[in-house]
Amino acid sequence: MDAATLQTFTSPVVLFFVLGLLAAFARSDLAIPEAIAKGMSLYLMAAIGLKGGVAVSKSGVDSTVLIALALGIAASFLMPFLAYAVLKGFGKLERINAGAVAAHYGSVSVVTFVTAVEILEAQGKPPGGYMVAVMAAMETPAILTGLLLARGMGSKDGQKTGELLHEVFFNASVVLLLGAFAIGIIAGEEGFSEVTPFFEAGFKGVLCLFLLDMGLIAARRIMDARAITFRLVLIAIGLPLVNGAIGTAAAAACGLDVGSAAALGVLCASASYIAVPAAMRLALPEADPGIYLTMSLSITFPFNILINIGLISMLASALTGMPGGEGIAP
Amino acid sequence: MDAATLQTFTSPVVLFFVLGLLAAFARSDLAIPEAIAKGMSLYLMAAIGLKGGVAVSKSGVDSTVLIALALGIAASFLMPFLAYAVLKGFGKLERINAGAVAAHYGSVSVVTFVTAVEILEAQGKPPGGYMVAVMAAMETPAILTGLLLARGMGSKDGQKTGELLHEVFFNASVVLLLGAFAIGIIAGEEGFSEVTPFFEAGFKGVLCLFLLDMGLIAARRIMDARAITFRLVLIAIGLPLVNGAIGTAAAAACGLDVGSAAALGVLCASASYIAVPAAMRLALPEADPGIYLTMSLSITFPFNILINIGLISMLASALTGMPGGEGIAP
Amino acid sequence: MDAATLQTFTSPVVLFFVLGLLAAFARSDLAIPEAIAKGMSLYLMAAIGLKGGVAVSKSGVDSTVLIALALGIAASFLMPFLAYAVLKGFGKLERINAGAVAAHYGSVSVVTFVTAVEILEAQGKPPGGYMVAVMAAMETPAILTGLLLARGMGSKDGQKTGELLHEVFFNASVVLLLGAFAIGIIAGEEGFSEVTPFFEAGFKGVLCLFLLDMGLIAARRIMDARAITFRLVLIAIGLPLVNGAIGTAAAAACGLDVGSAAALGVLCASASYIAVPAAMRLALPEADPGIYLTMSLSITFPFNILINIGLISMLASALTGMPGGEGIAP
Amino acid sequence: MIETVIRKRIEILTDTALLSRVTDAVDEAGITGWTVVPVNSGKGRDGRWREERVMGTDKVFVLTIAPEDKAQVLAEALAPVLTKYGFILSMWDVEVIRGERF
Amino acid sequence: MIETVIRKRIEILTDTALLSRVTDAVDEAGITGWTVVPVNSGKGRDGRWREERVMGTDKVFVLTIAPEDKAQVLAEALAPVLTKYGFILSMWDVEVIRGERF
Amino acid sequence: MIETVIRKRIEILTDTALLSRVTDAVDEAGITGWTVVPVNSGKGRDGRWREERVMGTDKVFVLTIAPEDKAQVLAEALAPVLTKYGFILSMWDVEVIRGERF
Ligand SMILES: Nc1ncnc2c1ncn2[C@@H]1O[C@H](COP(=O)(O)O)[C@@H](O)[C@H]1O
Ligand SMILES: Nc1ncnc2c1ncn2[C@@H]1O[C@H](COP(=O)(O)O)[C@@H](O)[C@H]1O
Ligand SMILES: Nc1ncnc2c1ncn2[C@@H]1O[C@H](COP(=O)(O)O)[C@@H](O)[C@H]1O
Ligand code: NA
Ligand code: NA
Ligand code: NA
Repeated sequence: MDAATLQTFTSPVVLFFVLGLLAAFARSDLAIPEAIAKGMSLYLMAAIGLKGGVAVSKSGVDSTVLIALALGIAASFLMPFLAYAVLKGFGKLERINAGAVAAHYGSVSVVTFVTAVEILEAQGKPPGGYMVAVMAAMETPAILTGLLLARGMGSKDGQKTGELLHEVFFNASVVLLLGAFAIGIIAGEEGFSEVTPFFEAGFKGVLCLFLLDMGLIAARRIMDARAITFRLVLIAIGLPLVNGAIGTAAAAACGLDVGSAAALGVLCASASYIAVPAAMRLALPEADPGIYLTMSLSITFPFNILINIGLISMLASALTGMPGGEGIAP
Repeated sequence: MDAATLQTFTSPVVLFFVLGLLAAFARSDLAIPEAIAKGMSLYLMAAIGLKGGVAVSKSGVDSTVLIALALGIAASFLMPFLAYAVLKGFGKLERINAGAVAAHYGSVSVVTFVTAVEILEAQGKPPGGYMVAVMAAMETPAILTGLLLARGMGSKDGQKTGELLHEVFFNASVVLLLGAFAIGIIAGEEGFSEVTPFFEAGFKGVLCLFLLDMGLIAARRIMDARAITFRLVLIAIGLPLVNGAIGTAAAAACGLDVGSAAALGVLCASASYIAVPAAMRLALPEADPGIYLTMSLSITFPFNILINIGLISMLASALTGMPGGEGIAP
Repeated sequence: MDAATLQTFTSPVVLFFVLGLLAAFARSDLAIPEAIAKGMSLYLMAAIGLKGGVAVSKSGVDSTVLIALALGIAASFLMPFLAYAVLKGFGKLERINAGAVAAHYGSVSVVTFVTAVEILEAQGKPPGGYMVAVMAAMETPAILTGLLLARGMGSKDGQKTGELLHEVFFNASVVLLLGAFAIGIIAGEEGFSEVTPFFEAGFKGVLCLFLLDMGLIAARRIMDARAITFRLVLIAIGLPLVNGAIGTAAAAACGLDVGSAAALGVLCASASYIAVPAAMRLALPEADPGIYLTMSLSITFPFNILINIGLISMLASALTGMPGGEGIAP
Repeated sequence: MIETVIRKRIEILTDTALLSRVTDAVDEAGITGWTVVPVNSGKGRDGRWREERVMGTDKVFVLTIAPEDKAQVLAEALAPVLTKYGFILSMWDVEVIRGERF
Repeated sequence: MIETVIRKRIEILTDTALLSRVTDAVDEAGITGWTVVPVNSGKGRDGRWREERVMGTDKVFVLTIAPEDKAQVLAEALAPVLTKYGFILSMWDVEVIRGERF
Repeated sequence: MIETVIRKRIEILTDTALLSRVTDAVDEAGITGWTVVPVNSGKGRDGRWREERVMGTDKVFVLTIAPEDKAQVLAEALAPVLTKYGFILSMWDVEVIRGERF
């Protein structure tokens, strides 16, 4: 374990996540009220959106931004194919469940991204502000691919498809992320400065408590899990490793800076556990939430937070040749 | 649109309100949990009360304060008469509904006031701290006038009147506003400094999220509205214009400074959507919430936030001959 | 009333508590949503735990820490015996209720401790960071003594005892306090600095709103109280006086500094109203919550906040010969 | 087999602001207790409501279990208020254990 | 004595995300209104769920009171969805005051 | 017309802290599932309670639908605890669709 990974484990943000895991495994009754958890998640999305927008209002939009967007959207569309093949072949899932799980791994986890940004910034490798827009853009394409894989081309139910597309494009997190992003661009640094104490100073502390809750939820779910086989556990660890490496490499090859390349890698590695499960309940009610939620939330999410973000950060430094922080320093 | 109005539209506070409106119109499922919204509104009232009290503890109480209080109370008592006449005549509402709506327009909206203070301060025209007490004093008189108009003098139900008066004078927002105001006076600047990071630094950020929620609620209500005629829409825009202008002019004539005159104008222009609806459900259950809530919350409130505060600010500058900020600067 | 006591009454933290009491007595409908109150209490525990842990990471663990821990644990085990004797003799409670109430007075109130820390710090007598661990250690021993007194040695129900012990040692507040304490030690000052704006700057403000809520709840409960006799009221005031004095004296005799001695006194004086009531519902369902909650929450808690913390602070200064702040200054 | 008795379970939908009127009526009917359950949203003749907390016009359910005669007293007492405020009252027979306490 | 009439009280447990499907069905059955009550957690064939807000898969109860025939229409309309999404529908007779409004 | 079967709907008011005792009893009775609904406040022989979260003594409703025989088993299993902790259990007949799953 090198310095960067160690540093991860002394960050309060990660430590609170570990506390949540431990408390749940010890069957403590510690719990964050639902409304508070929802409030914190809205806060985090508004804050990260604003921050990204302000950054873009300063840096402007250049070709790198467009490349990163294109990369992210392509990844979200394409990653489910790989996931689907593995889930059906090695994972022995049938079509419907394989498609549903694949959609999760193509999409992204906002909290994983936010945690990665904190860790990358602490390592001196801040990602570009536009990565927030990339994240928002990556939320939905995977849902379409996943549905296609699960149901085949012949989906006839037009009314429901319209409902689903609406749900997918106007779901709360996309609207809030992109809305706050736009506000950040319009308000700019000066306008943003008014709300800095709230949205910037409080950010890490809120993230601590939110990750405490995520730790509790992830651990409780896995203790109740029934439908998870050992093969699925392996996939839930293997996919983020592979997707993360591919995403980071592609981003580095396209000339993104070290922080942004790592962030794109993390986005590829992360699996959705908010937007996509909701969409799947609507569109694929036959799929088993016990499989897709447990894999994305209870295995992939902790694995990314505790280990994979550190690995991706190192990979990005190696590939871009820009050490940035202590990532590969002696 | 001059600089001041434009500036309004680059303020994150207003932009979040617009985001809420747009998200609801796009039928997004974005929503702030009820408990969080209530918590934010308690926070805003405690903070504005404290701030006002601290300001008064510094400036002391002089005749201006008493004049402003008298003006506000008089306005709250009298404004419902004008509103009632217009609602019955032009608006074609019958007695009960006209009285209920009139009570709303005589009373005040805390959030409109708070937003106005933010905007006025950004324009270099901060209102006096005592305006918080004026606001609290204006909450209730209009309720009495409105009931009188709706029911006539012959209200016989003594027990219920007692209950109503208690409800009206000890309702949560009056108690919290005046309580925090008193605490601000007792604690003074020194005592307040301990809690400044929480109550002052976080204020604008919380206001952003609260207005996001208000935008969502206002837009959703109007999309469901059924009892609203075009004439009522006109009244819901015309009353704040007229009341605002009268209030500002009266305040300026009485010698209030530019910021306080504008604040009094905004208080007159604003319509209650918290204290008064609750009182009306108790006292006038026959009145239709679909009318009074939609008018005050979905039409007058956005109109005030987006347009009228800017107009009143300019009027105050013109009338007091004190430009203050960029209001009327070239 | 000397300067220190007076200062207590101009602190916003205490004033908000008084506001809550007054609002409830005036039968105002002011109320903090349950989820917000729970969220604030989690925040306060995480913050105080972190702060204590960071302090210990700086100061290290020496014999004083161990002495304070031993003192606290001994006090928690032993204090219920005195309380039980008084409650049965003077208070005329029967065995079950006397044991249940005794457990409350042996255990501690986190919010009383937190408020005391704020007041002591403002008086220039900050307690040692390790006192947080002492507090956590004092939560549970009293429960065991209380049960012993209530049920005698012959408790046969092994399964339920196991369940109870688990509940008692892994209850939310113990886990969060000690968990955050550990995170504070691991993260150290540097790691903590990232989250300072959230956990430190906001602390007093959150405490204000939390005490507002506690005031509302304490006053409402006493207005509904039925099972409380005048003798029980006397005990609910006498016990914190005696326990507080004993605790402070013992701590001073053992060489703790003035702030820590006062803090230990406050811990002894305080009565639990979170962890212990929950445990009593499980283990002694026959005991009457109307007695133990009303005594600890509605009498002892306000008495400690408003009067006893000030007294204990003065006693600690006198006994340690270290004035610290204005405690005994002219 | 355990012994059960038949009681009425009464359910009243009321504005939160008017809750105390309903619970006072329950107390006055001599019923031993009541329980309040939160409500999220709804739709009636007056259209939809939701998130009314801002307006203080949100609603709750009051549930109470009572013997037939007391249930009747309560229904009579509330009938005028029901019509005026648009509350809803429904009741049905349930089996309860420990019937002596209701 | 106050007059009561018999109506059906129908209770449907549904995913929050699918709430509008259920309430639309209530509206289409010509029923005058409905009320939504929050749900904390539960257990079924698919195991436990709780704190699902993060996943948007939490549930609510939809309650509605209707005359027998409309209740039947609603049950028929919802039956296919019930099986597909694992909803639960139960109904029973209740006495209501102001029967004309249901 | 759609086919319905008769089941028992059982409703238990319990302390949140003791919820697992009740749900364990439901599981042991062989019932397929249960649902937990929040409760705001209440009044009983021990007086009013509300906002008890600070004290961890707040309450919830546990709802479950089961065939008559299993309902009886559950009621028997819970009867002693009911008296001890002051819980409330009531049950009544309901019609359900998809009767085979209960
Ligand atoms: N007759 C009743 N109907 C409905 N709920 C009741 C009734 N009696 C008691 N309760 C509820 O049960 C709780 C405990 O009652 P008790 O054990 O009588 O104090 C009360 O706080 C109420 O929430
Ligand atoms: N048929 C019904 N079934 C259940 N709840 C209803 C029904 N009709 C009305 N409600 C509820 O009662 C409230 C007031 O109804 P109304 O007085 O018709 O506007 C509505 O908002 C619903 O929450
Ligand atoms: N017998 C039952 N009684 C009450 N609620 C149930 C029952 N079975 C299932 N549920 C609820 O319905 C949800 C879905 O059930 P299932 O489709 O069996 O997973 C569960 O999570 C419970 O909340
Ligand atoms: Na991904
Ligand atoms: Na007004
Ligand atoms: Na104690």
